[in-house]
Amino acid sequence: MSEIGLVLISVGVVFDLFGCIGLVRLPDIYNRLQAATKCVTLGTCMILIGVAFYTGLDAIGVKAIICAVFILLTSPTGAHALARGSHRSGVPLWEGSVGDKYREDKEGGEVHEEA
Amino acid sequence: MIWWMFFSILALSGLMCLYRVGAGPTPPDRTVAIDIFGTLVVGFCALLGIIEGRDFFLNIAIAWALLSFLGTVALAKYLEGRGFDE
Amino acid sequence: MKGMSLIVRTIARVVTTFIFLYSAYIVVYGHITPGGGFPGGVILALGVMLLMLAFGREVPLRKLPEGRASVLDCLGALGFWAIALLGLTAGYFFLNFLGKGEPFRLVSAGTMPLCNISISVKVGVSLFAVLAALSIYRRFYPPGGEPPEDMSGG
Amino acid sequence: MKIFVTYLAAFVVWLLLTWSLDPQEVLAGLAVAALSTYLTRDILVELPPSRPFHPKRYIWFLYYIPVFFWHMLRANLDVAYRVLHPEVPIRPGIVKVRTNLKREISKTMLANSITLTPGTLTVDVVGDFLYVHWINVSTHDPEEQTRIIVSRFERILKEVFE
Repeated sequence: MSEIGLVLISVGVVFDLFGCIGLVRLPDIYNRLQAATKCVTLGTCMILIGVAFYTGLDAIGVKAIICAVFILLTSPTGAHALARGSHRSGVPLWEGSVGDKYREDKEGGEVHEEA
Repeated sequence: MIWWMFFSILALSGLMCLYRVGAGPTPPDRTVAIDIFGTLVVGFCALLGIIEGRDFFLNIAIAWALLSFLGTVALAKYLEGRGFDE
Repeated sequence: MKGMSLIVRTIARVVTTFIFLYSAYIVVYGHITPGGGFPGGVILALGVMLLMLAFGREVPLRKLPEGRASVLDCLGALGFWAIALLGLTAGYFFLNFLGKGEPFRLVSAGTMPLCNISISVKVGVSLFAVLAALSIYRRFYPPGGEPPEDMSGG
Repeated sequence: MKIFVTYLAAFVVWLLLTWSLDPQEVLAGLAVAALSTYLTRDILVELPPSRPFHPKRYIWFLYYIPVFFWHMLRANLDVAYRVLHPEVPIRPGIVKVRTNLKREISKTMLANSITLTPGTLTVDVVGDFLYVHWINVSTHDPEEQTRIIVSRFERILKEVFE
Protein backbone atom coordinates (compact mmCIF):
# COMPACT_ATOMS: atom_id res chain seq x y z
CA MET A 1 0.00 0.00 0.00
CA SER A 2 2.69 2.46 0.97
CA GLU A 3 4.38 2.14 -2.45
CA ILE A 4 1.16 3.24 -4.18
CA GLY A 5 1.02 6.14 -1.73
CA LEU A 6 4.57 7.21 -2.50
CA VAL A 7 3.94 7.07 -6.26
CA LEU A 8 0.79 9.19 -5.89
CA ILE A 9 2.60 11.72 -3.70
CA SER A 10 5.46 11.99 -6.22
CA VAL A 11 3.07 12.57 -9.12
CA GLY A 12 1.16 15.14 -7.10
CA VAL A 13 4.29 17.06 -6.17
CA VAL A 14 5.40 17.13 -9.82
CA PHE A 15 1.99 18.47 -10.89
CA ASP A 16 2.27 21.17 -8.23
CA LEU A 17 5.59 22.17 -9.75
CA PHE A 18 4.07 22.32 -13.27
CA GLY A 19 1.26 24.51 -11.99
CA CYS A 20 3.69 26.96 -10.45
CA ILE A 21 5.81 27.03 -13.63
CA GLY A 22 2.61 27.93 -15.45
CA LEU A 23 1.97 30.67 -12.91
CA VAL A 24 5.33 32.18 -13.80
CA ARG A 25 5.44 31.62 -17.57
CA LEU A 26 1.94 32.27 -18.94
CA PRO A 27 1.11 35.78 -20.15
CA ASP A 28 -2.09 37.02 -18.50
CA ILE A 29 -4.20 36.51 -15.38
CA TYR A 30 -6.79 34.18 -16.94
CA ASN A 31 -4.23 31.77 -18.37
CA ARG A 32 -2.30 31.76 -15.13
CA LEU A 33 -5.50 31.05 -13.26
CA GLN A 34 -6.28 28.11 -15.55
CA ALA A 35 -2.89 26.46 -15.29
CA ALA A 36 -2.41 27.08 -11.60
CA THR A 37 -5.89 26.04 -10.51
CA LYS A 38 -5.98 22.82 -12.50
CA CYS A 39 -2.50 21.62 -11.68
CA VAL A 40 -2.34 22.61 -8.05
CA THR A 41 -5.81 21.27 -7.29
CA LEU A 42 -5.11 17.86 -8.76
CA GLY A 43 -1.57 17.86 -7.36
CA THR A 44 -2.64 18.59 -3.82
CA CYS A 45 -5.53 16.13 -4.04
CA MET A 46 -3.10 13.45 -5.20
CA ILE A 47 -0.78 14.26 -2.31
CA LEU A 48 -3.68 13.94 0.12
CA ILE A 49 -4.95 10.68 -1.40
CA GLY A 50 -1.39 9.40 -1.41
CA VAL A 51 -1.17 10.20 2.29
CA ALA A 52 -4.38 8.23 2.79
CA PHE A 53 -2.91 5.25 0.91
CA TYR A 54 0.37 5.50 2.78
CA THR A 55 -1.09 5.41 6.27
CA GLY A 56 -4.15 3.28 5.53
CA LEU A 57 -7.56 4.00 6.98
CA ASP A 58 -6.76 5.64 10.28
CA ALA A 59 -7.28 9.16 11.64
CA ILE A 60 -4.72 10.72 9.30
CA GLY A 61 -5.98 9.02 6.14
CA VAL A 62 -9.64 9.82 6.72
CA LYS A 63 -8.90 13.47 7.46
CA ALA A 64 -6.77 13.64 4.32
CA ILE A 65 -9.71 12.38 2.25
CA ILE A 66 -12.06 14.94 3.85
CA CYS A 67 -9.53 17.66 3.06
CA ALA A 68 -9.26 16.45 -0.56
CA VAL A 69 -13.03 16.62 -1.04
CA PHE A 70 -13.10 20.10 0.47
CA ILE A 71 -10.36 21.31 -1.89
CA LEU A 72 -12.11 19.76 -4.90
CA LEU A 73 -15.27 21.70 -4.01
CA THR A 74 -13.76 25.06 -3.13
CA SER A 75 -10.73 25.55 -5.34
CA PRO A 76 -12.60 25.89 -8.67
CA THR A 77 -15.09 28.16 -6.94
CA GLY A 78 -12.33 30.48 -5.82
CA ALA A 79 -10.89 30.47 -9.34
CA HIS A 80 -14.28 31.36 -10.81
CA ALA A 81 -14.83 34.18 -8.32
CA LEU A 82 -11.39 35.56 -9.03
CA ALA A 83 -11.81 35.40 -12.82
CA ARG A 84 -15.16 37.16 -12.61
CA GLY A 85 -13.82 39.78 -10.23
CA SER A 86 -10.79 40.56 -12.34
CA HIS A 87 -12.87 40.76 -15.53
CA ARG A 88 -15.27 43.16 -13.85
CA SER A 89 -12.44 45.25 -12.46
CA GLY A 90 -11.26 45.73 -16.05
CA VAL A 91 -8.16 43.59 -16.39
CA PRO A 92 -7.80 43.02 -20.17
CA LEU A 93 -7.11 39.72 -21.88
CA TRP A 94 -3.70 39.05 -23.37
CA GLU A 95 -3.24 40.81 -26.73
CA GLY A 96 -2.93 37.50 -28.59
CA SER A 97 -6.46 36.47 -27.55
CA VAL A 98 -9.05 35.63 -30.17
CA GLY A 99 -12.17 37.42 -28.98
CA ASP A 100 -13.93 38.23 -25.74
CA LYS A 101 -17.61 37.33 -25.87
CA TYR A 102 -18.14 38.32 -22.26
CA ARG A 103 -17.05 41.93 -22.76
CA GLU A 104 -19.12 42.20 -25.94
CA ASP A 105 -22.21 41.02 -24.10
CA LYS A 106 -21.52 43.31 -21.18
CA GLU A 107 -21.25 46.31 -23.47
CA GLY A 108 -24.30 45.16 -25.44
CA GLY A 109 -26.28 45.06 -22.18
CA GLU A 110 -27.03 41.35 -22.15
CA VAL A 111 -25.16 40.77 -18.90
CA HIS A 112 -26.46 42.85 -16.03
CA GLU A 113 -25.18 43.39 -12.54
CA GLU A 114 -25.89 39.90 -11.16
CA ALA A 115 -28.95 37.87 -12.01
CA MET B 1 15.66 11.08 1.70
CA ILE B 2 12.63 11.00 -0.58
CA TRP B 3 10.79 13.25 1.87
CA TRP B 4 13.49 15.86 1.51
CA MET B 5 12.98 15.72 -2.25
CA PHE B 6 9.22 16.28 -1.89
CA PHE B 7 9.75 19.16 0.48
CA SER B 8 12.31 20.84 -1.73
CA ILE B 9 10.07 20.60 -4.81
CA LEU B 10 7.20 22.07 -2.84
CA ALA B 11 9.45 24.83 -1.54
CA LEU B 12 10.56 25.59 -5.09
CA SER B 13 6.91 25.87 -6.16
CA GLY B 14 6.28 28.18 -3.22
CA LEU B 15 9.19 30.37 -4.28
CA MET B 16 7.68 30.64 -7.76
CA CYS B 17 4.40 31.76 -6.17
CA LEU B 18 6.27 34.35 -4.15
CA TYR B 19 7.92 35.59 -7.35
CA ARG B 20 4.46 36.11 -8.83
CA VAL B 21 3.34 37.89 -5.67
CA GLY B 22 6.25 40.28 -6.02
CA ALA B 23 6.25 40.75 -9.78
CA GLY B 24 2.56 40.44 -10.69
CA PRO B 25 1.61 43.52 -12.68
CA THR B 26 -2.01 43.62 -11.49
CA PRO B 27 -3.69 42.91 -8.12
CA PRO B 28 -5.49 39.74 -9.38
CA ASP B 29 -2.11 38.18 -10.21
CA ARG B 30 -0.99 38.59 -6.64
CA THR B 31 -4.27 37.18 -5.38
CA VAL B 32 -3.95 34.06 -7.55
CA ALA B 33 -0.45 33.50 -6.31
CA ILE B 34 -1.55 33.75 -2.69
CA ASP B 35 -4.42 31.33 -3.29
CA ILE B 36 -2.09 28.81 -4.92
CA PHE B 37 0.41 29.24 -2.10
CA GLY B 38 -2.32 28.37 0.41
CA THR B 39 -3.12 25.17 -1.47
CA LEU B 40 0.58 24.24 -1.52
CA VAL B 41 0.73 24.68 2.24
CA VAL B 42 -2.12 22.17 2.57
CA GLY B 43 0.01 19.57 0.79
CA PHE B 44 2.97 20.49 2.96
CA CYS B 45 0.94 19.96 6.14
CA ALA B 46 -0.26 16.56 4.91
CA LEU B 47 3.33 15.40 4.32
CA LEU B 48 4.32 16.68 7.76
CA GLY B 49 1.45 14.65 9.18
CA ILE B 50 2.95 11.46 7.73
CA ILE B 51 6.46 12.20 8.95
CA GLU B 52 5.47 13.13 12.47
CA GLY B 53 2.73 10.51 12.64
CA ARG B 54 0.28 12.93 14.26
CA ASP B 55 -3.18 13.64 12.93
CA PHE B 56 -3.43 17.24 14.07
CA PHE B 57 -1.38 18.40 11.08
CA LEU B 58 -4.38 17.43 8.97
CA ASN B 59 -6.56 19.62 11.20
CA ILE B 60 -4.24 22.48 10.33
CA ALA B 61 -4.48 21.55 6.66
CA ILE B 62 -8.30 21.65 6.65
CA ALA B 63 -8.32 24.98 8.48
CA TRP B 64 -5.76 26.39 6.05
CA ALA B 65 -7.77 25.27 3.01
CA LEU B 66 -10.84 26.98 4.48
CA LEU B 67 -8.96 30.18 5.21
CA SER B 68 -7.39 30.26 1.75
CA PHE B 69 -10.79 29.82 0.08
CA LEU B 70 -12.37 32.59 2.14
CA GLY B 71 -9.50 34.96 1.49
CA THR B 72 -9.79 34.36 -2.25
CA VAL B 73 -13.54 34.94 -2.27
CA ALA B 74 -13.24 38.10 -0.19
CA LEU B 75 -10.50 39.54 -2.41
CA ALA B 76 -12.49 38.64 -5.53
CA LYS B 77 -15.45 40.53 -4.16
CA TYR B 78 -13.23 43.49 -3.40
CA LEU B 79 -11.89 43.36 -6.98
CA GLU B 80 -15.45 43.53 -8.30
CA GLY B 81 -15.60 46.89 -6.59
CA ARG B 82 -18.29 46.02 -4.10
CA GLY B 83 -18.49 46.32 -0.35
CA PHE B 84 -18.26 43.58 2.23
CA ASP B 85 -21.99 42.87 2.46
CA GLU B 86 -23.56 43.93 -0.82
CA MET C 1 -29.46 41.49 -5.98
CA LYS C 2 -27.08 41.27 -3.10
CA GLY C 3 -24.35 38.72 -2.78
CA MET C 4 -22.04 37.00 -5.22
CA SER C 5 -22.57 34.84 -8.28
CA LEU C 6 -24.59 31.65 -8.39
CA ILE C 7 -21.64 29.32 -8.06
CA VAL C 8 -20.29 30.94 -4.89
CA ARG C 9 -23.77 30.99 -3.37
CA THR C 10 -24.40 27.31 -4.03
CA ILE C 11 -21.02 26.25 -2.71
CA ALA C 12 -21.67 28.37 0.39
CA ARG C 13 -24.97 26.53 0.88
CA VAL C 14 -23.20 23.19 0.68
CA VAL C 15 -20.14 24.00 2.78
CA THR C 16 -21.35 26.19 5.65
CA THR C 17 -22.90 23.37 7.70
CA PHE C 18 -19.62 21.52 7.65
CA ILE C 19 -17.63 24.62 8.60
CA PHE C 20 -19.78 24.96 11.71
CA LEU C 21 -19.34 21.26 12.42
CA TYR C 22 -15.57 21.58 12.05
CA SER C 23 -15.43 24.53 14.42
CA ALA C 24 -17.36 22.50 16.98
CA TYR C 25 -14.87 19.66 16.47
CA ILE C 26 -11.94 21.99 17.13
CA VAL C 27 -13.62 23.28 20.30
CA VAL C 28 -14.79 19.97 21.74
CA TYR C 29 -11.40 18.33 21.20
CA GLY C 30 -9.55 21.37 22.49
CA HIS C 31 -8.21 19.65 25.58
CA ILE C 32 -6.89 16.59 23.70
CA THR C 33 -5.41 17.98 20.48
CA PRO C 34 -4.09 21.43 19.56
CA GLY C 35 -6.88 23.86 19.03
CA GLY C 36 -9.31 24.95 21.66
CA GLY C 37 -11.68 27.78 22.31
CA PHE C 38 -10.07 30.59 20.41
CA PRO C 39 -9.40 28.82 17.06
CA GLY C 40 -12.81 27.20 17.18
CA GLY C 41 -14.47 30.56 17.71
CA VAL C 42 -12.51 32.07 14.84
CA ILE C 43 -13.58 29.25 12.49
CA LEU C 44 -17.20 29.80 13.59
CA ALA C 45 -16.82 33.46 12.64
CA LEU C 46 -15.30 32.41 9.30
CA GLY C 47 -18.44 30.43 8.51
CA VAL C 48 -20.53 33.50 9.29
CA MET C 49 -18.21 35.55 7.10
CA LEU C 50 -18.72 33.16 4.18
CA LEU C 51 -22.48 33.61 4.57
CA MET C 52 -22.08 37.38 4.65
CA LEU C 53 -19.90 37.42 1.55
CA ALA C 54 -22.14 35.10 -0.41
CA PHE C 55 -25.61 36.32 0.55
CA GLY C 56 -25.25 39.80 2.01
CA ARG C 57 -25.51 40.68 5.66
CA GLU C 58 -29.23 39.98 6.11
CA VAL C 59 -28.94 36.20 6.21
CA PRO C 60 -26.65 35.92 9.26
CA LEU C 61 -28.29 38.88 10.96
CA ARG C 62 -31.67 37.18 10.58
CA LYS C 63 -30.32 34.19 12.46
CA LEU C 64 -28.77 36.26 15.23
CA PRO C 65 -29.91 39.89 15.57
CA GLU C 66 -27.53 42.42 17.07
CA GLY C 67 -29.23 42.60 20.47
CA ARG C 68 -29.22 38.87 20.97
CA ALA C 69 -25.61 38.71 19.78
CA SER C 70 -24.48 41.04 22.55
CA VAL C 71 -26.43 39.02 25.12
CA LEU C 72 -24.79 35.82 23.92
CA ASP C 73 -21.40 37.53 23.95
CA CYS C 74 -21.85 38.48 27.59
CA LEU C 75 -23.08 35.00 28.42
CA GLY C 76 -19.88 33.51 27.04
CA ALA C 77 -17.71 35.77 29.17
CA LEU C 78 -19.95 35.18 32.17
CA GLY C 79 -19.72 31.41 31.75
CA PHE C 80 -15.94 31.52 31.81
CA TRP C 81 -15.98 33.76 34.87
CA ALA C 82 -18.51 31.51 36.61
CA ILE C 83 -16.40 28.41 36.02
CA ALA C 84 -13.40 30.23 37.47
CA LEU C 85 -15.44 31.38 40.45
CA LEU C 86 -16.89 27.95 41.13
CA GLY C 87 -13.34 26.86 41.79
CA LEU C 88 -13.52 29.01 44.91
CA THR C 89 -16.16 26.70 46.40
CA ALA C 90 -13.62 23.89 46.47
CA GLY C 91 -10.49 25.86 47.22
CA TYR C 92 -9.12 28.65 45.08
CA PHE C 93 -9.78 30.64 41.93
CA PHE C 94 -9.65 28.53 38.69
CA LEU C 95 -9.44 25.30 40.67
CA ASN C 96 -10.23 22.33 38.47
CA PHE C 97 -12.95 20.99 40.73
CA LEU C 98 -14.43 18.30 38.47
CA GLY C 99 -13.01 14.82 38.19
CA LYS C 100 -10.08 14.54 35.81
CA GLY C 101 -11.38 11.44 34.08
CA GLU C 102 -9.36 9.15 31.90
CA PRO C 103 -6.73 10.85 29.68
CA PHE C 104 -7.42 11.15 25.92
CA ARG C 105 -11.13 10.59 26.20
CA LEU C 106 -13.72 13.19 25.41
CA VAL C 107 -15.00 13.71 28.94
CA SER C 108 -11.78 14.31 30.81
CA ALA C 109 -9.66 17.17 32.14
CA GLY C 110 -12.36 18.51 34.44
CA THR C 111 -13.42 22.05 33.67
CA MET C 112 -11.21 22.56 30.62
CA PRO C 113 -13.85 21.61 27.98
CA LEU C 114 -16.41 23.89 29.62
CA CYS C 115 -13.91 26.76 29.61
CA ASN C 116 -13.19 26.04 25.94
CA ILE C 117 -16.87 26.11 25.03
CA SER C 118 -17.50 29.41 26.78
CA ILE C 119 -14.38 30.97 25.24
CA SER C 120 -15.48 29.84 21.80
CA VAL C 121 -18.93 31.38 22.27
CA LYS C 122 -17.34 34.62 23.42
CA VAL C 123 -14.82 34.78 20.56
CA GLY C 124 -17.18 33.64 17.83
CA VAL C 125 -19.97 36.02 18.74
CA SER C 126 -17.55 38.92 19.28
CA LEU C 127 -16.07 38.43 15.82
CA PHE C 128 -19.58 38.12 14.42
CA ALA C 129 -20.39 41.47 16.01
CA VAL C 130 -17.23 42.97 14.55
CA LEU C 131 -18.16 41.75 11.06
CA ALA C 132 -21.72 43.03 11.42
CA ALA C 133 -20.46 46.41 12.62
CA LEU C 134 -17.98 46.64 9.75
CA SER C 135 -20.74 45.97 7.25
CA ILE C 136 -23.38 48.22 8.84
CA TYR C 137 -21.33 51.29 9.70
CA ARG C 138 -19.35 51.40 6.50
CA ARG C 139 -20.06 55.09 5.99
CA PHE C 140 -19.79 57.48 8.84
CA TYR C 141 -21.80 60.68 8.87
CA PRO C 142 -22.01 63.01 11.85
CA PRO C 143 -25.50 62.98 13.37
CA GLY C 144 -27.96 65.11 11.44
CA GLY C 145 -25.51 66.45 8.89
CA GLU C 146 -24.01 66.06 5.46
CA PRO C 147 -20.69 64.26 5.11
CA PRO C 148 -17.85 66.71 5.76
CA GLU C 149 -15.55 67.85 2.99
CA ASP C 150 -12.52 65.79 3.90
CA MET C 151 -14.45 62.51 4.31
CA SER C 152 -15.89 61.60 0.95
CA GLY C 153 -18.12 58.74 2.03
CA GLY C 154 -16.90 55.17 1.99
CA MET D 1 -36.47 16.09 4.55
CA LYS D 2 -33.44 18.03 3.35
CA ILE D 3 -32.75 18.98 6.96
CA PHE D 4 -32.67 15.31 7.91
CA VAL D 5 -30.33 14.46 5.03
CA THR D 6 -27.98 17.28 6.02
CA TYR D 7 -28.08 16.13 9.64
CA LEU D 8 -27.14 12.62 8.59
CA ALA D 9 -24.31 13.90 6.40
CA ALA D 10 -22.98 16.09 9.20
CA PHE D 11 -23.09 13.17 11.63
CA VAL D 12 -21.21 10.92 9.21
CA VAL D 13 -18.56 13.61 8.71
CA TRP D 14 -18.23 13.90 12.49
CA LEU D 15 -17.71 10.14 12.82
CA LEU D 16 -15.05 10.29 10.11
CA LEU D 17 -13.31 13.25 11.74
CA THR D 18 -13.11 11.65 15.15
CA TRP D 19 -12.63 8.09 13.78
CA SER D 20 -13.78 6.24 16.87
CA LEU D 21 -17.02 4.71 18.10
CA ASP D 22 -16.66 5.65 21.74
CA PRO D 23 -20.20 6.33 23.07
CA GLN D 24 -19.14 9.71 24.49
CA GLU D 25 -18.00 10.88 21.09
CA VAL D 26 -21.04 9.52 19.28
CA LEU D 27 -23.33 11.38 21.70
CA ALA D 28 -21.33 14.59 21.27
CA GLY D 29 -21.58 14.09 17.51
CA LEU D 30 -25.36 13.78 17.62
CA ALA D 31 -25.57 17.06 19.54
CA VAL D 32 -23.03 18.94 17.43
CA ALA D 33 -24.53 17.83 14.12
CA ALA D 34 -27.95 18.94 15.33
CA LEU D 35 -26.56 22.33 16.33
CA SER D 36 -24.79 22.98 13.04
CA THR D 37 -27.77 21.84 10.99
CA TYR D 38 -30.03 24.10 13.06
CA LEU D 39 -27.77 27.08 12.41
CA THR D 40 -27.91 26.61 8.63
CA ARG D 41 -31.46 25.29 8.29
CA ASP D 42 -32.75 28.03 5.95
CA ILE D 43 -30.01 28.03 3.31
CA LEU D 44 -29.63 24.32 2.56
CA VAL D 45 -29.61 22.94 -0.98
CA GLU D 46 -32.97 21.57 -2.14
CA LEU D 47 -33.23 17.88 -2.96
CA PRO D 48 -34.00 16.89 -6.56
CA PRO D 49 -37.70 17.36 -7.30
CA SER D 50 -38.46 13.81 -8.39
CA ARG D 51 -37.51 10.69 -6.47
CA PRO D 52 -34.36 11.92 -4.70
CA PHE D 53 -33.31 8.50 -3.45
CA HIS D 54 -33.62 6.51 -6.63
CA PRO D 55 -30.57 4.20 -6.90
CA LYS D 56 -30.01 5.19 -10.53
CA ARG D 57 -28.72 8.55 -9.35
CA TYR D 58 -26.00 6.95 -7.27
CA ILE D 59 -24.95 4.60 -10.03
CA TRP D 60 -24.60 7.58 -12.37
CA PHE D 61 -22.65 9.42 -9.65
CA LEU D 62 -20.25 6.49 -9.29
CA TYR D 63 -19.81 6.63 -13.07
CA TYR D 64 -19.19 10.38 -12.87
CA ILE D 65 -16.19 10.07 -10.52
CA PRO D 66 -13.84 8.10 -12.82
CA VAL D 67 -14.87 10.15 -15.86
CA PHE D 68 -14.14 13.33 -13.94
CA PHE D 69 -10.75 12.14 -12.74
CA TRP D 70 -9.80 10.96 -16.21
CA HIS D 71 -10.57 14.37 -17.71
CA MET D 72 -8.76 16.06 -14.86
CA LEU D 73 -5.63 13.99 -15.47
CA ARG D 74 -5.82 14.84 -19.17
CA ALA D 75 -6.17 18.51 -18.25
CA ASN D 76 -3.02 18.38 -16.20
CA LEU D 77 -0.99 16.69 -18.91
CA ASP D 78 -2.33 19.32 -21.34
CA VAL D 79 -1.23 22.14 -19.04
CA ALA D 80 2.15 20.49 -18.56
CA TYR D 81 2.62 20.29 -22.35
CA ARG D 82 1.68 23.93 -22.87
CA VAL D 83 3.83 25.15 -19.99
CA LEU D 84 6.97 23.18 -20.80
CA HIS D 85 6.83 23.86 -24.55
CA PRO D 86 9.46 26.54 -25.32
CA GLU D 87 7.10 28.92 -27.10
CA VAL D 88 3.92 28.45 -24.99
CA PRO D 89 1.33 27.40 -27.63
CA ILE D 90 -1.90 29.15 -26.54
CA ARG D 91 -4.77 30.88 -28.35
CA PRO D 92 -6.97 32.11 -25.51
CA GLY D 93 -10.39 33.69 -25.70
CA ILE D 94 -13.72 33.85 -23.89
CA VAL D 95 -16.60 31.95 -25.52
CA LYS D 96 -20.28 31.64 -24.68
CA VAL D 97 -21.85 28.19 -24.40
CA ARG D 98 -25.36 27.06 -23.64
CA THR D 99 -26.48 24.51 -21.08
CA ASN D 100 -29.76 22.68 -20.59
CA LEU D 101 -29.38 22.19 -16.85
CA LYS D 102 -31.91 24.09 -14.76
CA ARG D 103 -31.16 23.61 -11.06
CA GLU D 104 -28.58 25.71 -9.23
CA ILE D 105 -26.61 22.78 -7.84
CA SER D 106 -26.28 21.08 -11.23
CA LYS D 107 -25.16 24.33 -12.90
CA THR D 108 -22.59 24.75 -10.13
CA MET D 109 -21.24 21.25 -10.49
CA LEU D 110 -21.10 21.69 -14.28
CA ALA D 111 -19.17 24.95 -13.90
CA ASN D 112 -16.72 23.43 -11.44
CA SER D 113 -16.22 20.39 -13.66
CA ILE D 114 -15.56 22.69 -16.62
CA THR D 115 -13.01 24.60 -14.58
CA LEU D 116 -11.06 21.46 -13.79
CA THR D 117 -11.08 19.90 -17.28
CA PRO D 118 -8.77 20.54 -20.23
CA GLY D 119 -8.19 24.14 -21.17
CA THR D 120 -11.35 25.74 -19.86
CA LEU D 121 -12.27 28.07 -16.96
CA THR D 122 -15.77 29.26 -16.14
CA VAL D 123 -15.87 33.04 -15.83
CA ASP D 124 -19.57 33.65 -15.25
CA VAL D 125 -22.99 32.01 -15.31
CA VAL D 126 -25.88 34.11 -16.65
CA GLY D 127 -29.18 32.33 -17.04
CA ASP D 128 -28.70 29.40 -19.39
CA PHE D 129 -25.35 30.60 -20.67
CA LEU D 130 -21.87 29.94 -19.38
CA TYR D 131 -19.00 32.24 -20.25
CA VAL D 132 -15.90 30.09 -20.53
CA HIS D 133 -12.30 31.16 -20.91
CA TRP D 134 -10.74 28.68 -23.32
CA ILE D 135 -6.98 28.42 -23.56
CA ASN D 136 -6.97 27.11 -27.14
CA VAL D 137 -9.98 28.31 -29.15
CA SER D 138 -10.14 25.79 -31.98
CA THR D 139 -13.48 26.76 -33.53
CA HIS D 140 -15.69 29.83 -33.74
CA ASP D 141 -18.98 28.01 -34.26
CA PRO D 142 -21.08 28.26 -31.06
CA GLU D 143 -22.72 24.85 -31.58
CA GLU D 144 -19.37 23.17 -31.97
CA GLN D 145 -18.02 24.98 -28.92
CA THR D 146 -21.00 23.87 -26.87
CA ARG D 147 -20.54 20.31 -28.04
CA ILE D 148 -16.85 20.25 -27.12
CA ILE D 149 -17.01 22.00 -23.76
CA VAL D 150 -20.36 21.20 -22.17
CA SER D 151 -21.46 17.80 -23.41
CA ARG D 152 -18.71 15.87 -21.59
CA PHE D 153 -20.54 16.21 -18.30
CA GLU D 154 -23.98 17.54 -19.06
CA ARG D 155 -25.67 14.21 -19.60
CA ILE D 156 -24.19 12.61 -16.47
CA LEU D 157 -24.99 15.60 -14.28
CA LYS D 158 -28.52 15.68 -15.66
CA GLU D 159 -29.03 12.12 -14.51
CA VAL D 160 -27.44 12.73 -11.13
CA PHE D 161 -28.97 16.02 -10.03
CA GLU D 162 -32.20 16.57 -11.99
